[in-house]
Amino acid sequence: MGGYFSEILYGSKSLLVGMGITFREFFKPTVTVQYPYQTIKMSARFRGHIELIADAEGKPKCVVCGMCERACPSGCITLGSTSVEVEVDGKVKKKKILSKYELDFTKCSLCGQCVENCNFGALEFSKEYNLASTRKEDFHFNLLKRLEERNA
Amino acid sequence: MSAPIQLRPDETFILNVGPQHPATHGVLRVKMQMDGEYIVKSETVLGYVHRMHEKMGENRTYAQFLPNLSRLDYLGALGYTHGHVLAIERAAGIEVPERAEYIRAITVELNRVASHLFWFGAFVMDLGGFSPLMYAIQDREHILDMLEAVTGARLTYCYYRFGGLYNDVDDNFIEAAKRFIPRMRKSLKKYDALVTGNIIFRKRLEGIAPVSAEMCRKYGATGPVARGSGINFDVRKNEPYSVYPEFDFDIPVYHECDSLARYRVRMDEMEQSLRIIEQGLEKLPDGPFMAEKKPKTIKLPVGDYYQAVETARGSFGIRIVSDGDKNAYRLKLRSPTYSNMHLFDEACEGMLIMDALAFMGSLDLVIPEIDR
Amino acid sequence: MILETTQQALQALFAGSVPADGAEPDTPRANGVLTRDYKTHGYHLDAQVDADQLLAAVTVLDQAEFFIESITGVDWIKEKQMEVIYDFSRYDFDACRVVIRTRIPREKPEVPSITKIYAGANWHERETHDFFGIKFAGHPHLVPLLLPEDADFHPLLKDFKA
Amino acid sequence: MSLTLLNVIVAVVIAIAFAAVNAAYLVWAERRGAARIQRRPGPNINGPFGLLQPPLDGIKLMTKQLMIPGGADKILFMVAPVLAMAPAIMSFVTIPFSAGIAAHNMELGVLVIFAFASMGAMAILFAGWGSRNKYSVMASVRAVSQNVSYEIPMLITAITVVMTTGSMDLKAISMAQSGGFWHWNIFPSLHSPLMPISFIIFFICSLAETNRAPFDLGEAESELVAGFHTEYGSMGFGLFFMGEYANIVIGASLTTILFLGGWDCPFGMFPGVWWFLLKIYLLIATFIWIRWTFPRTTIYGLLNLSWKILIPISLFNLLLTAGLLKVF
Repeated sequence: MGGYFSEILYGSKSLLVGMGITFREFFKPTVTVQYPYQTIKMSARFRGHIELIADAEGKPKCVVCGMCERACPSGCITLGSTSVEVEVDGKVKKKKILSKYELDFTKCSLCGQCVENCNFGALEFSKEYNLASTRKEDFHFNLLKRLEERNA
Repeated sequence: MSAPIQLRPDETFILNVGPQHPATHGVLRVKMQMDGEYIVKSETVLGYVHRMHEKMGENRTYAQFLPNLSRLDYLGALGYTHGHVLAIERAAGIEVPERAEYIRAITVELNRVASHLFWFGAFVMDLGGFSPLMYAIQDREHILDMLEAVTGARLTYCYYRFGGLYNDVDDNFIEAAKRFIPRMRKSLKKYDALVTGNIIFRKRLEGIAPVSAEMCRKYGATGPVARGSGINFDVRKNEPYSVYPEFDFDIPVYHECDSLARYRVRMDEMEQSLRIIEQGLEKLPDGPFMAEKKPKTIKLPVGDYYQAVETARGSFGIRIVSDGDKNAYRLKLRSPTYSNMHLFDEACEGMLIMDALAFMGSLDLVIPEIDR
Repeated sequence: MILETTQQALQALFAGSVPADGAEPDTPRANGVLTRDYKTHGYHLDAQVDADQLLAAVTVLDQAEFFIESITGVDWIKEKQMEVIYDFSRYDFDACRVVIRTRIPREKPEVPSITKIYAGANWHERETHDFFGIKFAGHPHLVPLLLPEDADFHPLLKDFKA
Repeated sequence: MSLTLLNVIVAVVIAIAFAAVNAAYLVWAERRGAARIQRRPGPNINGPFGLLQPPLDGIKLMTKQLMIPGGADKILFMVAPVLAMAPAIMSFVTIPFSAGIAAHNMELGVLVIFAFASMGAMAILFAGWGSRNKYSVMASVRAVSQNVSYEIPMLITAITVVMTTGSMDLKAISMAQSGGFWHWNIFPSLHSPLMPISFIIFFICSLAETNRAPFDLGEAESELVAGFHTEYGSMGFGLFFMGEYANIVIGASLTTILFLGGWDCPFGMFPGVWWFLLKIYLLIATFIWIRWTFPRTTIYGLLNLSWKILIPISLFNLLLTAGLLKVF
């Protein structure tokens, strides 16, 4: 019988304690970000999709070694190159120039293996995170074109 | 035992809980044979998010497999990547700098707190209380912000590398982690008063869904499920790995075997994780964060290797059978929830459906991790 | 402590000679119990048994209060063999991980089910059946678990083509 | 004759309008309140403070197609939402908002409200049975056993109040408490010293009768998907929703009249309808506050609470009051 009443008492007390907590929370300021109206800045290390880095002349630093293509677990990078002849120290040398850098972002798992495997520092992570579309073609990025657009 | 369920003329009916059901947290399906609100028999149907990570492990190099690990358990991803890198380091004999191991331990424990917080919120929501979920998410958000600043991702981290880390932590992270600990302790007190002490909550969990220690053993249950059944088992203590022997922390064990015991184990574990983080930040040595001697392409010697780690859900094991190539010949992932969920079928017989769903919540299921 | 007693108990299953401890065995190795270097391999005991010795070996572990970690298969296509690997461990601070493995011919992969001893082997065996097509004789409900209900393919076989 | 008819029509229209506006804006209040408790803003896009949200929600619900699941009992399925809403509106007819404002005052007002309230269980039963869904059936069975077991303590406490007042007329009960808060029934009097406990019992019962958390077992969204209204969409769901909130208003009004002195001012000045509204909205705020604090009870926990705690205590209270009334 004593247990019966002490349980009722304990129960009522616990309920009141809980209500006290939610009451206090009621008057605290909100903590949410009103997303479409407010956005937050991504941290410096945020791993978005990749972008090419331009050298001083605005050309991509990439030398088409293909390390990123091989390192990618999902096979979402396709490279293309044309070879041109350039004169270095009076000698004519063949040099590969990046003609195509396609990223299939639908397959990308944002692991960053490509950036890590790049020995020439030619890739970086984008800070863009508002990527949404109803068509999957929108996620076949032509990074070379994006670089030109950024340069322009 | 899961024998096939057939419709029988004994006034029982089949209830399909899932694959889309609010209590199954994903796409798990449980076929329950019901007698009114009582469960006569239940059969779990898995495989709705099966992605065959093990085959991917055979096709990809060890480094390429790294992002897959974090897709297993999206709530406590770092623990799983930790298991993978430890297995490779063990087999290839790579020495990891101490600083890297400390940072690994700190981030894994932060991730464990985040995972437990989300479980706490989701569990109370399973029981019908919604606000604690929001409070838990607020606290978890601080952890995710910290981890994002370090790893670059919020959930599917790919931070550990064979022989070290992808990147070093900065002072901002250490400051933020130090600020986080007292704030989290305060929140834990709040949760204790708001939820643990609540009479409705206790009445729903006390003595409900007993899982005996023997049953845990037969099913191979680990983690908080086993510790709630009075089994003192935590891979961090039983088979110490990484720098865990350096830390002073306790393994919470409860002997009641009921859902409340499992709940309390996890709540106490958060406090223990905070202790580890605190000590780790204090002891954090200077030095490199990446091993200097490391082969460019990892090839493991012929043989098979096993590594167990304690993740937020229990003992995660990774078995690598190598034939000397740069990718595994066979890669087996032993996921803790797979075994923990297995005992649900037997344990829930004769239970009311609402208790069974509370029990399911107390197992802390992450379906992609069961299905792999 | 538990390591020695388990080793002796498992050793008792093999009346014949046993390869020297710690030596890396040639493949295919002979049946028997080996101790492994925990530091590199991550487990302590490694017992290879015949398929018909399996139940006896698992019973030994059950009596020593081991819990079941996992069951998995390996497809050794070059040797035309399948291997079933059972992992066991204990809820104990005296850590002892035991691996029991058995090799069976690839054309007729069948091993006895251990669900009678460990109820938790049920799903593990179903999963191994899914992925490798290994039959577990005496399993109560050997239907696909992770694969679709009507799956008749075994994706982890080395000659599997999607 | 025609004047009476007009009177009735006007009264019913006002009751419907009051119920509908209350239901719509209580949803808004609930969402805002819940959001504040959880430290987020809640609906704030449509109109100032999101005040246009309820009408927009209403338009959305009304433009949706009404789906009837295959194999459902069409008649019961269609009748149930109406049956959920109609009794709630009917109950408004007899509630006195102040000395002069009541659609139709009845001598047996308490009885009328209880009679209509018990029809709510029927709506849930019809909905659960009619929609041919296992979850719905389980939920409706739960809800009915819950309503039955909570009507008993609720009625017993109401009878205690009726005994001390000597009338079943809601207006008379209110009048008897006028003249300052020390006259209110919530405070212990010579005749019934256990009145505060009666108030708490009545409050708990009205939570349970309206299927509100922590007693929302009929909905139990994490167990039974959405309970008895799993299969309802469009305005069928809308009516259930409005019915729930209309019932909350009824519950709060009844609690106010029986225990908090109706339209009486706590300090004996300016009695009027504003005091009544203030009291019921405070009670409703408490309803919302409770819902967003506690987890749900179990069905057996709920029945245990009723049969083992509320009914014995309320019966004891009834006997004590009866005895004291006889003595003094």
